[in-house]
Amino acid sequence: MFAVIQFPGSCDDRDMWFAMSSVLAGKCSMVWHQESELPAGTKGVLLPGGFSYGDYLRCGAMAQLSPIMGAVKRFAKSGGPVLGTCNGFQVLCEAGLLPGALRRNSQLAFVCDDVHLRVEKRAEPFSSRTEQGAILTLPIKHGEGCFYASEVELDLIEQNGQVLLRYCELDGTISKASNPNGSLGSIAGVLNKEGNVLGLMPHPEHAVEAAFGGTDGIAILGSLLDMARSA
Amino acid sequence: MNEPDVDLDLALEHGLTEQEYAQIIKILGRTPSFSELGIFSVMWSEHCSYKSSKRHLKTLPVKGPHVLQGPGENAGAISLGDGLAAVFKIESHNHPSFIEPKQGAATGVGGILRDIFTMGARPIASLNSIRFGSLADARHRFLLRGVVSGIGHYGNCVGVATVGGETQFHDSYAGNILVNAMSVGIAEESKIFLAGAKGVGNPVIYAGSKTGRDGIHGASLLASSEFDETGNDKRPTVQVGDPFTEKCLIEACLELMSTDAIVGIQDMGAAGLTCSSFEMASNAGTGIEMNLDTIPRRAATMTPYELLLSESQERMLLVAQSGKEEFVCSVFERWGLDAVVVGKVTDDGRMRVSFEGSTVVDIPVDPVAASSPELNRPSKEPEDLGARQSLNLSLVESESDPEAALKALLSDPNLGSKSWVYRQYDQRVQGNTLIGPGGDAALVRVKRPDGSPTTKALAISVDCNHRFCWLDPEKGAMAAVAEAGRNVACTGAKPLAVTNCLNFGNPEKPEIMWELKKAIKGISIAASALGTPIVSGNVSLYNETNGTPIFPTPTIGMVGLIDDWADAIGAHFKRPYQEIILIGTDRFELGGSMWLAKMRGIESGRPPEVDLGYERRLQKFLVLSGERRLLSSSHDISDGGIAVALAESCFGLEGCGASVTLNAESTLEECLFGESTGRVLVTTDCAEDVLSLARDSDVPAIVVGKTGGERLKISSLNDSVLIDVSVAQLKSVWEDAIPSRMDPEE
Amino acid sequence: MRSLLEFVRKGNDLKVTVIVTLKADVLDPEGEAIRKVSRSLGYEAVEGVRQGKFFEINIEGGTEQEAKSLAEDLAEKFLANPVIEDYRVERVEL
Amino acid sequence: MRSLLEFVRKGNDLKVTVIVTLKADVLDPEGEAIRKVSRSLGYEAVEGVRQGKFFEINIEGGTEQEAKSLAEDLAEKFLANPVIEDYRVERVEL
Ligand SMILES: Nc1ncnc2c1ncn2[C@@H]1O[C@H](COP(=O)(O)OP(=O)(O)O)[C@@H](O)[C@H]1O
Ligand SMILES: [Mg+2]
Repeated sequence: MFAVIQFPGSCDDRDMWFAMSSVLAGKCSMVWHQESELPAGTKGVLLPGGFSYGDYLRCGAMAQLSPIMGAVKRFAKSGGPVLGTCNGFQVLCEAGLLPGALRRNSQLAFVCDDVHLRVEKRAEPFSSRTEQGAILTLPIKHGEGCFYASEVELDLIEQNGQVLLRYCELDGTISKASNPNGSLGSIAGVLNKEGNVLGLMPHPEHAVEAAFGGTDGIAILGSLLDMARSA
Repeated sequence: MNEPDVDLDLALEHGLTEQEYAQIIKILGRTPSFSELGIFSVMWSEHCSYKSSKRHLKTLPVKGPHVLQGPGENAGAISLGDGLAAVFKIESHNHPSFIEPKQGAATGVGGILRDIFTMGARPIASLNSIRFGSLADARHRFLLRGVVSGIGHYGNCVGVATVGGETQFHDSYAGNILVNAMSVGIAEESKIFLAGAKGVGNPVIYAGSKTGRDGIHGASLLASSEFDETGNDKRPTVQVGDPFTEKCLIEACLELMSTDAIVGIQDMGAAGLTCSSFEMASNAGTGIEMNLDTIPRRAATMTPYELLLSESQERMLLVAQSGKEEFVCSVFERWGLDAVVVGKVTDDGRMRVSFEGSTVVDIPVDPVAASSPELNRPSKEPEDLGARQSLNLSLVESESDPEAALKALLSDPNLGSKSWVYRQYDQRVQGNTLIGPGGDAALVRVKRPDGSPTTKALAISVDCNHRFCWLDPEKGAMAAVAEAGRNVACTGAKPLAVTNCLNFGNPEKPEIMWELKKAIKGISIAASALGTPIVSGNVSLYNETNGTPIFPTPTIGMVGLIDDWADAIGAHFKRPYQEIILIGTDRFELGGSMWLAKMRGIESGRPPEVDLGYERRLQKFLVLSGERRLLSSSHDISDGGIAVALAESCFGLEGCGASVTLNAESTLEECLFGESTGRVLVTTDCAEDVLSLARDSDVPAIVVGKTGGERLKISSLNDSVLIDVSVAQLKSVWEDAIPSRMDPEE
Repeated sequence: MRSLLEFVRKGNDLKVTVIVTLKADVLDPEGEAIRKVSRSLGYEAVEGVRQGKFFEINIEGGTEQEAKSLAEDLAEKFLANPVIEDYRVERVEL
Repeated sequence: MRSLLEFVRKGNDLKVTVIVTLKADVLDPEGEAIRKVSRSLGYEAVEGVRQGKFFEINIEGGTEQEAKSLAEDLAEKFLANPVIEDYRVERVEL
């Protein structure tokens, strides 16, 4: 069973739940941020997009302090898979579960569009359904998605192979033009060192039905479901 | 408590007239208290009482078999079948947005969303119609940037997709921009909530943000008088929107409304606590007793006058079942919101308000709320109408370079791509967007309140051609209703009902009243003929600065339904080698066209005719074609004529070109750029079936060309090539229209 | 405007601080959210929080007075929105 | 945490100011945009602009020292993000 964490101001929580349960036929339940434990039998944690606490102060800065985050940290430490999309990614960075920070887009405006993404590696639990070098098309919609880390940290991230997705052209080329927010290294998705925590600016949950933004999001969410089913 | 004594001068200062003040004294049988005067002044303001427009609005067609709730509540509601309802409304926030574009637009979005969820509906989509002066003016670049970021800031944060709208530029808006926001929500038909304070003894509960000193007299003075750029004194503090609180309010209210704890609910919009409590008591034929000492407040010292008239955002007033107050408050608290019992429902038809032990308001509800003044303002045809409508085409220089003209039109911000705008909006949240901004109408899937998907989708469009409305308000308004319906039908959806926002100048001028009356008449005629009743709306008057009014702008919001979204039709050419069919008749009408305005600087003439009988047949035909899956695309021909419509059709992701031959019995510019209404370009693999359905539907249809290639080629019947240009080139001009003006190269 | 000569003078940059805050009667949603979260973390002595913007401007050449008035110009023109915000030029240092 | 008694003491609120700025080596695109606009408006002496955040926190009861350390706690916990920001507690006044 997957737990979708609901913060006040989460917006894509219901969409994540819909994608996982209604479209992909997984088991999924909503968990309120004031809880201090995850439901028994949780196989994966999903931190949804949206605007927890209105994105006031800094995106994810206040949600990170919610009681449930203690349980999420324990779950992650024990190796459980945790996926944060958009605001969820920001919460994971603020909570220290992922390296770096997400800053205001370099063009200083919110951007909603489809982007192309290059899969940098195939690995459980997030990308087993795809291939290294595959190109995914997913929507982004954020004002603060510019991934930043200090030079030292960025080197470590690259050396450890922690980058899962990069913004790219349709043919996989990494370029300035295809980087929608000024992220360092065109990084769109980053893993923790152990590989069980992933933050993504793009929204896989908004690309699971052909008529509603395509189906490339299944590459990610489906991988998670496979992991849960085989575990 | 030290409140000023009330006299006629003070009443006049409050925007009341001498007669109105006399009326107040008659109703009360005494001189009003300061707070009472404040209440009358807002409740009887143009913005809240609709005193100039009321008698004319009554002529609108508001009934239909599918109408669940017409005008008079927070929003209109129509049945979608299967126990579901669509709830929608459009509202203006023009003056606040001109003063502070970001927060003005943001709070406009917040206000319309509250109207939707107050009815028990989850807002699923927003649209907006925004109008500015020229982008050559730095101030209007600032205003556009601010308005768009405000709409995005609020809409994105509350998690409601912004799926469409219109963005227009014209000098008549240079001193008075327009910001109209529309929202649509979904509710269960049996669970639509109304604003009624029913049940004597039931608790009245205040929930949401604390009350501050902001926006006092926003409704009565800001929205009900003209702008005078010299005087700042009347300007109330602009409110800052708090979308996070709104999001929590939406969730808490919808959660509560799924229980049986709530009897009635009303948002505190214009005129705040005053307006909402009066409306609730008036609707239910009851009274309300309230203690102001309990109102959550931001400033330690607030007078009763301020507490009653504050327009602080993100606040709701609820009447709960007696005994459920604790439960209600606990749900709000879980969402981090203040909620307190502030009073109760009484049976004496009076509004009684106490503050620090004394009664500060004691007014009979009905005379204030329901019997507010109704004016019959004089109206007179504008003297320059003849001049507006006269156009001698033989004196207009003809078009020597149609290709250059097409590029010029596409590069105009009015016709150019609006993606600079809508890229800043979350178009995807809630996962229902089938067709987002950029097509004719947006198309959004309907989910049930429990989150389960249906095959239904709503098509939504907002439209108004302000130039047509200026040349002929009646015909312009008819054209707006027809176009909105046609846009909806182009997706394959059946147009169902209308919401409207009437943006006009100062109604005290007979010429403006004439425009308003004519526009309302045009809406009525068109809405009746097309079977799309008006279920909600808003009137925004006094849109003028230093005596210069805006072009009359009756913005039309149309909602339609498609039973199976798999039948939906997009606006762009999909594949090469498909037949292009032109539906409708070209009457070669150039009056009021974009080409005349842009290429010749002429904004006169008669706007194109609107044949409503035909329009209804056309819309039926489009819906049938969708159901039979005959069409690959369909796109309405509007501003810029067929040349622009063809170019736009080529601008899809697929980037498919086309080759078309037009029957140019007329002049070149009439044929390429004329704006005859009721025309649609469709593409198909089965032309015979389409033509035969068109014959059966009694709509003219003729094959004009084929899709394919990388160029757009338009020829005339005698084989002379009028335009032959690469789609990529056209597209880049079109895409740069706004960015090149907003972010000029350094 | 300063003379060309003055621009050439290098190395004596001044630093001016501008602070922009919301007017007292204007709602500060961010400050309010911070207050609530602080209290929920147990810091119940936090009575109120107001958030504002802080600008540090490096100005080349000129006197303290000039730097200050330049900063005031900027604040007036676009750092602050006079409808909802107040500003103050705080400090000038070398 | 403060004792109950101290909470009861009213009327001696302290105001603490916290300023959060970007670390020196972190780019500040907003500041850069302001610099460009300033220069395009003719303020060519504007060499650089850095934007930060400003918080005014009202703290009920307690000593100056307590107020200051409370503010530091808040800054440490969430007002600033240590990956990109520095903070300073600026001022305490009655
Ligand atoms: N142009 C119009 N056409 C139809 N109904 C209108 C129009 N203008 C206002 N109304 C209706 O009048 C009522 C009051 O509108 P308004 O004062 O804007 O509501 P609110 O209190 O939500 O701000 C609403 O039911 C609205 O739908
Ligand atoms: Mg309302």
